[in-house]
Parts: sequence; C-alpha cells; structure tokens
Amino acid sequence: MQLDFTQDDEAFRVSAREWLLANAPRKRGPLDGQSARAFAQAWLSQCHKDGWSGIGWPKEYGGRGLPTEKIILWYEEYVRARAPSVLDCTFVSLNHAGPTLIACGTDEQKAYHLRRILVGDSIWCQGFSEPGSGSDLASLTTTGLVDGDHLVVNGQKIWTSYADIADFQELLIRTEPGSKRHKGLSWVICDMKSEGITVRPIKNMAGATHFAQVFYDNVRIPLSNVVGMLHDGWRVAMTTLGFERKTAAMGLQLELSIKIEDLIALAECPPGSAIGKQLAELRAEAAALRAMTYRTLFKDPVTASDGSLMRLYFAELSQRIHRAAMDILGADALTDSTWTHDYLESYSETIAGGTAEIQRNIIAERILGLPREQPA
Amino acid sequence: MQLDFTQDDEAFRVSAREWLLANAPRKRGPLDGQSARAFAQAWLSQCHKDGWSGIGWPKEYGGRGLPTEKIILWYEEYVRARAPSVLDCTFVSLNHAGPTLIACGTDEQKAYHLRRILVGDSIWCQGFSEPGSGSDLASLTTTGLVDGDHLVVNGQKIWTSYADIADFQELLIRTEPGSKRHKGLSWVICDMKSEGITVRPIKNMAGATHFAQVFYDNVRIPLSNVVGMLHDGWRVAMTTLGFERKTAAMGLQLELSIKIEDLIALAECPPGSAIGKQLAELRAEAAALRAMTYRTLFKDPVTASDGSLMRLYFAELSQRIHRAAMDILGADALTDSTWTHDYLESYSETIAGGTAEIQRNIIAERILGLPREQPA
Amino acid sequence: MTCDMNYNEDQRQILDAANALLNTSYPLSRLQEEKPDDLTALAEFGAFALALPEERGGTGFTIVEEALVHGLLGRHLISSRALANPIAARLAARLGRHEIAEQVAAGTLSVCAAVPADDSLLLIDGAKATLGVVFGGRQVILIALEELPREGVPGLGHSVVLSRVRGPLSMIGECTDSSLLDTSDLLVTAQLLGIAEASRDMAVSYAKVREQFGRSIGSFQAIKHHCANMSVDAEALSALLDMAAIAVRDERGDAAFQVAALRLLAPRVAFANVRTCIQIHGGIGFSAEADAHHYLKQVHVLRQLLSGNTMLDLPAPLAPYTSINERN
Amino acid sequence: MTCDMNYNEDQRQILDAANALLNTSYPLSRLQEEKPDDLTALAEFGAFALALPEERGGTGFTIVEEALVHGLLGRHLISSRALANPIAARLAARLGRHEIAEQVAAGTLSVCAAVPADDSLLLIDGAKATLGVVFGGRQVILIALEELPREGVPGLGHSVVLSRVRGPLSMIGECTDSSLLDTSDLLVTAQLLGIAEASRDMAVSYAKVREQFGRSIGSFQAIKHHCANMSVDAEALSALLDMAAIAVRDERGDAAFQVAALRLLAPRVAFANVRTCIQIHGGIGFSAEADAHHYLKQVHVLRQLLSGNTMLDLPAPLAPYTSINERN
Repeated sequence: MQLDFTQDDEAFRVSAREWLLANAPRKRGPLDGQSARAFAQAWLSQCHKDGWSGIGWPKEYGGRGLPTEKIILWYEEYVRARAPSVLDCTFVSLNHAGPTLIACGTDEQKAYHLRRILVGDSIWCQGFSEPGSGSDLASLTTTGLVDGDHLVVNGQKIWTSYADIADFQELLIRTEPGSKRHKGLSWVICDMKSEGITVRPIKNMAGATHFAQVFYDNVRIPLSNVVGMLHDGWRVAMTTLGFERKTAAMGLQLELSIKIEDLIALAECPPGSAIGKQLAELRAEAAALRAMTYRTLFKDPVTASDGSLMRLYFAELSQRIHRAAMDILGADALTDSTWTHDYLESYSETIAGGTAEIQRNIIAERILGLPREQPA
Repeated sequence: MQLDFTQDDEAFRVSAREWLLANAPRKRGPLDGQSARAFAQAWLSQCHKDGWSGIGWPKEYGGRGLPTEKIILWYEEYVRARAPSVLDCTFVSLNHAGPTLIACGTDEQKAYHLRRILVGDSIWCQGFSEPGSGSDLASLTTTGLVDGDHLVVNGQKIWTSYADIADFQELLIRTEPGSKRHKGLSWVICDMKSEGITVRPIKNMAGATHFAQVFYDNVRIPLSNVVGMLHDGWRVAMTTLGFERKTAAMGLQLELSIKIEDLIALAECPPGSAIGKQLAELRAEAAALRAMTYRTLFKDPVTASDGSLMRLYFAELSQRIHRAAMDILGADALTDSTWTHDYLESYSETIAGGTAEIQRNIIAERILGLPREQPA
Repeated sequence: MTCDMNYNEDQRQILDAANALLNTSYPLSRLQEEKPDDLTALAEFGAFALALPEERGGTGFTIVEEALVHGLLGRHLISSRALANPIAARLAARLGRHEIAEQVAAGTLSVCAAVPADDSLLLIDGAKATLGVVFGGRQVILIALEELPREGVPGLGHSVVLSRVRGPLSMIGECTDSSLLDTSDLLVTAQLLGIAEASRDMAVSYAKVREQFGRSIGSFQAIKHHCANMSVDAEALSALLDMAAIAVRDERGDAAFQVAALRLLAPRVAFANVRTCIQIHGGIGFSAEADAHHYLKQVHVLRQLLSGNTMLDLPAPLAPYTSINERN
Repeated sequence: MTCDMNYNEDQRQILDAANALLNTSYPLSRLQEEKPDDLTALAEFGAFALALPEERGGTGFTIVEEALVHGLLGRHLISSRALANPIAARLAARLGRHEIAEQVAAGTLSVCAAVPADDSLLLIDGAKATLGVVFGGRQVILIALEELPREGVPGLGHSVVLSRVRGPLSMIGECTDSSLLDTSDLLVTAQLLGIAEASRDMAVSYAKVREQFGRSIGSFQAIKHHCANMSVDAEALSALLDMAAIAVRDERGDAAFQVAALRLLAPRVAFANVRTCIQIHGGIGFSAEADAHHYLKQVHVLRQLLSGNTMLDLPAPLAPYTSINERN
C-alpha cells in the first residue's frame, strides 16, 4: 500500500491548480434550461482548449489517457478551486455515453460523437428509467421494433436529466418482443430532435427543472445507431459501470470534503459543543469517504456492489452534511441560497440511480451472499 | 381529555409514598438464584401484608380492584421511591399467570393458585419460546399428548426466565398432533417439580443467570391443569395481553423517567454541550414515553399492535439511555455496577418478547395495513 | 372517570367540523396554484377565536381543542399566518390592545410570522400582512408592518414565500412570558405533529399502490419498517402533545416541562417522517409534483417559530425522591 | 505504480501467517475458559516487534503491517495486553530505556493497559503484569507494577478482568508527543476495525443458517439491510485505516488528521456493528454462550485506550483554496 506521488505528479498538480484558479468560473452557473447548457458548454470548451477535457479518456479518442494518480490530483484540485459541479449537463456525455461508445461503439459512431462530446458541442441525456421501473430497471417496457433499417420506438422514459436541452440520448429499450428482464434490450443513440419525441420537463423540489419525462411516439432510429449488438443492451449498459464508479463519482465524492470544511468555517463551534461534535463526526466521515474513493480507484475490477457501498456511504453522508448546514443556518435556512438549494437537491442522492434500499439489497445479496429477494 | 386526580387520589398517593419510603428495600436485590427468589418473596410478602400486592386484581380474588388512576399513582410513587424492579421473579405470576387464571381458569385453579401468587408463595415462569421458534411463536413444536387424564409432554423451551427457581410454569404446547400455527395449542399449568423436567440455566451477557432452557421428557401433567379449553391455548395466551400491555409494562416504562433523571444528575452538562443536548433529547423522549403509557391506559381495547408501538419505543429509548450512561461513566464503564449491569441487560429489550423487527412488522401490517410478509 | 386521555364528544365534533372545512376549502391540491392562502374561511369558522372566552367573541373551547385544530392546519399546510394570528391576538390582549386582539381573532387584520435574520427581519408569507409577530427565541414581538417597505426574497426551494424588511421597526409590544411562549410552541408543535402524521399516511398510501419488482413496495420489509418507525414516533409525539395541552390548559406545574419536551421532539419527528415520506415516494417524491416536499419546507418554516430549548432547566414531574447514592 | 491501495505480496503473507497462528493458538472458543491469554505464541511470532528495526530484533515491517496484524488481534479478541505491549516498547525506547524496550518487544516483560478512574488506576487484564501503560487522554505513562498491591474489581458483565491500584505510582516516564499517541490510536482503531468486521461476518453467517417463519432470516430485508449497513461502515473504516496507516508510516502531513478521523469513527462503527450482531443473533446473542458479547465488551475496553478528540483542531488535507464568500 502506498500513496507516493512523483515529482512529475506534483508538477502536474501545480499546473492543474494554476490553470483552475485562473480559469474556473468564480460563480455557480445557472441551474437549468438553455442558460445552464450554455454555461456548461463554455466551461467544457475552455477545458478542452487547454487540454483538460477527457483527461482519463484514451489518447486515440482525443483524451489525455492520464493514469489514476493524475486523475486523482486533477479532481482534488478541481474541487479545491471550486470549479463548476461535475454533475452538470455534460456529465452523462463525458462519463457515461462517451466511455460506452469507446467500449462498444462502431468506428462511425466514435468518429461522429466522441470529439463533439469532448469539445462540449453535444449534450447527452440518459433514457433508462421508466414510470413503472424506477428501481427495477430490468422491467422496462419502452419498445423498439425493427422496421427495415430502423427501429420504431414507442413508450416513455422518466427522470431524464437535461432531456430538454440534450442533443442525444443513450436510450435503453426492449427490442425483442416478449423478452423478459435483462434480455432482449438494446442500447441505442437517440437524436433528441427526432420526430415523435415529446419532452415534458419536471420541476424538482429544489425548484430546478433539470429532469423530464420523455414520450416516444413512433420515433424512427436508424439501426446504425444501435451500440453493441442488437438485443444485447444490458451488457452494453453495464460496461461503463466501472468507469462511472471510479472516475465519474470522484468529483462528487471529493466535493463533500470541501463542503464539510465550508460548514466548519460557517459554524461557530465552541469545543465540546453539540454542533462541534456533529461537525467533527461529519469531517471524519468525509475523510473516510475520500479514503474509500482512493481505495476503489485502485481496485480491479470495480464491481457493481463496490459501487453500491460507496454510493450509499456518499449519499447518506451528503444528506447529513446538508442537514447540518440547515441547522447551522438558522433563519437563513428559509431563504434560497447555495446551501439550501444543495440541501434540497441532496434528497435525490438516496433515490436517483437506485434507491438506498436497492443499494442495501445489492450489498447484502452480491457481496455478503445473503439469499435473494423472493420474486412475487 | 383530562388528568384530574381527586382529593381521594391524592390521599392515596401520599399513603403509597409514605409506605414505600418507609418499607421499600434500600438496596437492589440479588440478580439470580435462590437469593433472588428469597428477596423477591420477602418484598412481595411485605407488600401483601400491608395491602399493596395485586392492587389492580379484582377484590374477589384477593386484589384491591383499584381504578386506573390509583394504579398510575402507585407506580409513579413506586419508581420514585426506587422500590425493587417490577421485573423480578414475581413478574410473570403477578402480571401474566395470575390474570390469565382470573380470566380463563377453573374455580379450582383460581382457588389453589391466586392467593399463593399474591402472597409471594409461588413463583412462576413462562414456557412459550422454543429454540426453533423465537420470534415465530406459533411454530412451536413441544407436544402434549393426551394419555388418560394426563398430558404427556415432550420437547424443550428456551429463554425461560427464572425456570431454575420457579414453582410453576405457564406452558404453551401443541396438544393436537399435526396442527399448524396457532391452532391445536394448549395453555397448561406445569408443576416445575414434575418428573422428567430438566432445567439448564443460561448465563446472559450481563453475567446474570436468570433464564434457562427447559427440557421435557415424558412429563405428565393432569388434564385438570389445562387452562381454558384443550387446543384453545393461543386464545388463552392472548387474553392477558391487554393486562400485560397496560399495567405490567407501566412500572418498567415509568422507571425510565427516573433513570434519565439519575443520568442528568450523574453527568456534567454545560449548556450547549454535546452531552447536554443528548440528555435533553432523552429526557424529552422519556416524557413522551410516559405520555404514551398514560394514553394506552385509557384506551379500550388495547390491541397487540398498540403494545408493539409502546414496546418498541420503550426498548429503543431504554437502550439509548443506557448507552448514554456508558459514555458518561468514562473509565467506570469498565467496572460492574448498577449502570453497567443494566446497560448490558438492556440489550434484551429489542429481543425478548418479540424482536424489534417483529414489532415493526406487526405495526406495519396490523396498524398500517401494509401487505403481510409472504410466507416461504 | 377523573382521568381520560381519549377525546370527548365536543372534541370529536370540532375536529370533524374543522376537517370538513379544510377538505373543502383548503385541499392540498391548492398548493399547485402557488397563491397565498386566503384565511377568510378559517376565520369565519372561528379557528382564530377558538380559545377566546365567549364574551370576547370566542367559541368557548380551550387551548386543547385549539391545539387539535392546529394539528389539522399542519396536515393541510395552512400558511404560517394561521399561527401568527392566535399568538398576535394573545399578545395584543396582554398588552392591553384589545381592539387589535379582537380584529385579529375575527380575521380582519392580517398577521404574518417573522424571524430575525442578521440585521433584518424575514416575513413569512407576509406580503400583504398589516401586523407581524416576530418569533425570536425566548420572546415574541408584535410589530406594525403597514408602512414598511418589503423586499421580495427567494425562499427555500422557491416555494417558501419570503419578504425582507429592514430599519427601525414599529413595535407594538413584546412579551417574554413563558406561558405565552409555551402556548405558541404548543400550537407550532401541534402543526408539526399534523405534518408528521400526514406524511406517514401519505407514505403508507403510496406504499400500498406503487409496484416495483412485481409487487407493492409496501410488501418489502424495508418499506414496512420505515412506515412503522414513522408510526411509532408520531404516536409518541401525539401522546406528548395531548399531555402538554392538558397541562397548559389546566395550568399544571409540569406544563413548561411538557412543552419543553415537545419543542425538542416535534421538529425531529416531523423531519424524520417527512424525509422518509419523500424517500418512499422515490423519484416522484423528489419532484415538485408530489406534495411531500411542501411538508418538508413547512417543517423548516415551523421550526424557526419555536422558542429556545429549556429542557434541562426545568424540574421533571417524575423525579426520584432520593439520590441514587443514598439508595445504593 | 506510485500509488496503490491494495496489499502487496509481503502484506498478504504476514496477514496469512498471523491468521494461521491466531486460528491455531487463539481460537475464539478459548474465551469460554475465562483464562487470561498467554501471549507467548504471539511474542514468538514476533507480533510485538513487527515495526522494530531489524537491528533491534524487529522483523523489518512497518506500522502499516503492524496495524493490519492488530486488525486480526481485534478479530480474535486478544487481550489488550497485546496493545499495551507495543506502546510500552515505543515509550521505553523514547525514554532511552532500551533494555525495557527490548524485553517488552521480546515478550519477556508482561505489560498491561491501565486507565485512570477517579483517584485510582484500573488495570485491564493486568493481574500478573510487571509494567503498565496508562492511557490518559493526550498522554501515555509507563509505570512499574511489581510492588503495587492490586485489588480485584468486578468488571463489565463479569467478563472484563480488572484490578485496581492506588497510591503513589512508580512512574518510569511519560510522553505527550502526538506521534506516539497517533501510533497508539492507530493500533487501537485497527483492533476496533477487526471487531467491526468480525461482528459483520458473524452476523452474516448466522443470518444464513438461522431459520424463522420457514426461511433463513437472512432472506428478510430488515436483516439484509442491517448486514449491508455493517458492511458499508466497516468498508469505510477499513479504507480510512489504510489511508491513516500509510500516512503515519510515511510521516505525511495529514497523518494526525487521518488518525483523528479514525479515533472518532472506529468506536462508533465497532459499537454499531457489534450491537447489530447481537440483535441479529436474537436470544442467543444476548446470552453469554455466543461470542458476540465478548466483542461488545472489548469495544468498551478499547475505546478507553483512545486519546482525546482533536478532529477540529487540525487542518484538512483537502480544503478549499478560497473561502466560500470569495467564490459567491
């Protein structure tokens, strides 16, 4: 076990720090809509111009192919400089769609999309969840029927972040009629400007409208947009999990270390006080989360259940930190501010991407080997 | 809604207080074995002599038939005077076996047992749980087969408190061969001196040996010892639940109000300190428990699920109070003392008499009407 | 019977009547319109004069019935103006300003709640209020708002309606008397209890109908146990509230203690239940389309109206006669 | 690779060897005999000289490997003398008492842990110890015990073995240096982690075999989620311990911070896991016949050996460059 950063690593850290402090926007960007898109695109484009977009992507696809050590240092510097949240509208394209195309896409798909993603020219959204299959993803029912060299898609998706401003969607649909559960699904690239798509934005409890319901009425998608094999979409969807669980989550996880420091600065904590005790514990947990994050980066392979452990710890810690902030804010907790907004947003942490209950099931069944839930 | 105690009630309170302060033992009694029996018997006998035994029992059976108001006042004064724990080896006879006999026993059974119980002459234990049916009481398998005018009992019971020092046992057994679940059970009076009974005491984690495993090897019990109808034991076992949940639990619940006051006195709590915050919350919860206790006393009927609500709140609060004590004790937490003993004993609160998990199921299914657990 | 913790016939009637009014005039669906509550129907019902003596226009009920009704107001997420109102009426009466007290009780003067924030005051849903009650720890202050310029302030999640006022306040009077603070806290915690119960009920109803993995999510033990926890805590809080309300009404010696306990417990239970309610609803619970988030925001509002923690400063009604050292 | 959080080959070997020794010589079943642990086998294995330089009789490993081994000692509920020993050796060396340090490391002098209690000292499992290490907040003191009369004291649940000494102590020396306290806390928390993991494993194993309602209790979601919680917390603690051990070994600037975090987290996680383990075992978990209660009592012992909370006194390794006010 070692954490020895080389001189080269340290030089990289300094260059990242200097660039971020000089270039990262000083203010938080807009929360939703076209202005959020414009802000995120401008920031990604600026990153790309100076070589900071897709630093973990392979060089052959326009990334910098940096090793884990440097990616750690980049994200550490990123959060310390308070650069824009990694969870903006470029998150899906950079951390999910792009890596999936790299792993499973055709040459044509890669050639068309990857550069656009890195530069910030195309924004992606994810079309996995459906009204009837929130936590139970494999029960999805949106269908794509082969008609000549197209799929004809009907159905609906929900909780699709940034659907209203996205150019493309990674869409998981049932292409084999009558298939069950994980079988017979396909992962396709859906152009959000296609005819037959209706996007109904949904406001969340924090007052932001970054997710939406998407309806598909005979939407025609070329078969050439299928990524991986037809009917093999579940496997395609799973390929990026490792990437997602390592690199993509890192920015979010490390950001909590900054938030707890902000909170300690915000609060007045006489020694031995109740609030001081609470903040000390939260700080210790944030340190543990950081240690878990690093450990996971060097694990190979990172399984879905490793992801669940970390996801759950992160989610509940994030909620506790934000709740503590509300206590500390006093009457200011009633106003809209960065803290109160993030507090309300934190309620999604134990819901989105599989509820805390589902994560616990996964840990119990897949890591600990306890008996599977009995199907109905 | 009213809590108006009459002048008569207040006079009763004063007499109870004076008697308790003059007569209640100043020291905690022995924890287990014959010395615990002797201590409990002496105390109950003294109570009986002055008219304080079975104050809630009907007058015709030797009790005082006092109304709820006076029973409240008695228990309030009882815990304030630090009289011996109600959960000693007379608990089952006074609060469970006795009331069951009153409700379902024959005249002969009543005539023989009730006075002995009130005076402290006979000690009872409860034979419900079995090694394979802890939380799942209805799955019990100890059998009693009719043979002439006797039942012949084979099997084993576990977690039987005070089996080693008891004279009688309220024994729940399967008397109808092949019957399932709640059907075909009988509630019988078992003389603990019967041939074929072996008692194996089990030490608990607090170092006390007040429960035991009991083995039955062709134990012959007269059919005249069946309480209620043969094969109707489940209903008999349920009749005392109301009594148990109202009166019997009161002493234990109110005792927590005293414990939290002791803890506040023990701790040094500067205002705003972490420990002060914790104690304030525990004190508030103890106040809520007391309010719940009173509310339940005036509820009619008190259902099993009402009992589960209160039991769960009590159990978890008791554990929290005792855990806080361990924090406050510092190095003294390593020594054996009243606090540390009670702390260790408190681990049983969420296990004995149906685990916390079972109580939550009962609340969810019977009060809230959520779907029943699917049987295997 | 001299003691009885059950509701009597009068209490059941006022609760039924209030419930009927609230269901008709203040259904939760009104919240989608994002308009300030019109409290006229409640005022006409007499909700703000419940505990007033009959000769002063009251209905002759007591603080006990008033607290029960506030439980329903909490359930229906009625604007915190409905809390500011009865406190303003009492405060005005104590200050000898009976003309104000009567107008407030009749609902002809609009009162909002206010909380101090740095060098300003935040008015909650008080854009048109003519009076304000400042809830500031262990005191309440009645202020005139008519001439004060108000600045709109974005509220929590863009759904708490706030405005800010600065500068010298036109103070009508103040009160630091514990009995008024206890009354105020009793009504606030009654509303918190209403929210705790409503969010339990909403979660249970949803758990029965929402299906995942081919069965209702309420059949999963994790969801069941969430719901059971909500029930236990709400039941304990409800019993405590009844106990405290009786104690306040009857001016019992333990009234301050019981209210102090409520003050600690009520926001904790309400928060926990609302959080669980949102969690059980999943994605829809996090959206602004379900009502769960309104409960959450109202809990944040209500907790600001509670006076300070006094739990360890008061003698317990049930304390030992001898110290533990004497005993052992 | 310059960074790697996985165990290397040497680390896996020492862990395997220590595990084999512990399974053979210190099975949990020995606890039923209620006899003090004989630490000779561990001493011969070199467990107390792990981090000593080779020229001083050590095995040339580092504090990282020592911490990993202490995780196993925690799992096997080895007497806290095995913790007092390496601290005594380090303390003696710092005091220039190398002859003591060497005898302690070799296991020829018996050392016990001691904690101050009012005007006396409680020795933990120290009936025959010749030296004591007093763990007293932000200092450790080495004392000679040979001539001190010891009074047996009933310990927690009659299974923690205690004796009390009073009067003037024969002090060999003391140390308030944070680096020694951090090393000590690292080993103590490693043992707490071992207990947290062992109680998780014990609970999971039991949940798989114990049947109620016709199926294994591990198929009930409530039990599953208890086990999942134990896993998440143990995993986080384990990662933090590795991070801290590396930092202490390499004398990194964040070593004190990481250890401070461990000091808060480790007892909390160990307690929670042990409590859940007992609960999952039901009646048998509450009895003295299962081993779960020994874990509980050892957690109580170990937490007394931790030095004081410094979590908010230290700079964070990952802190923002600008204050939040500058940013917004």
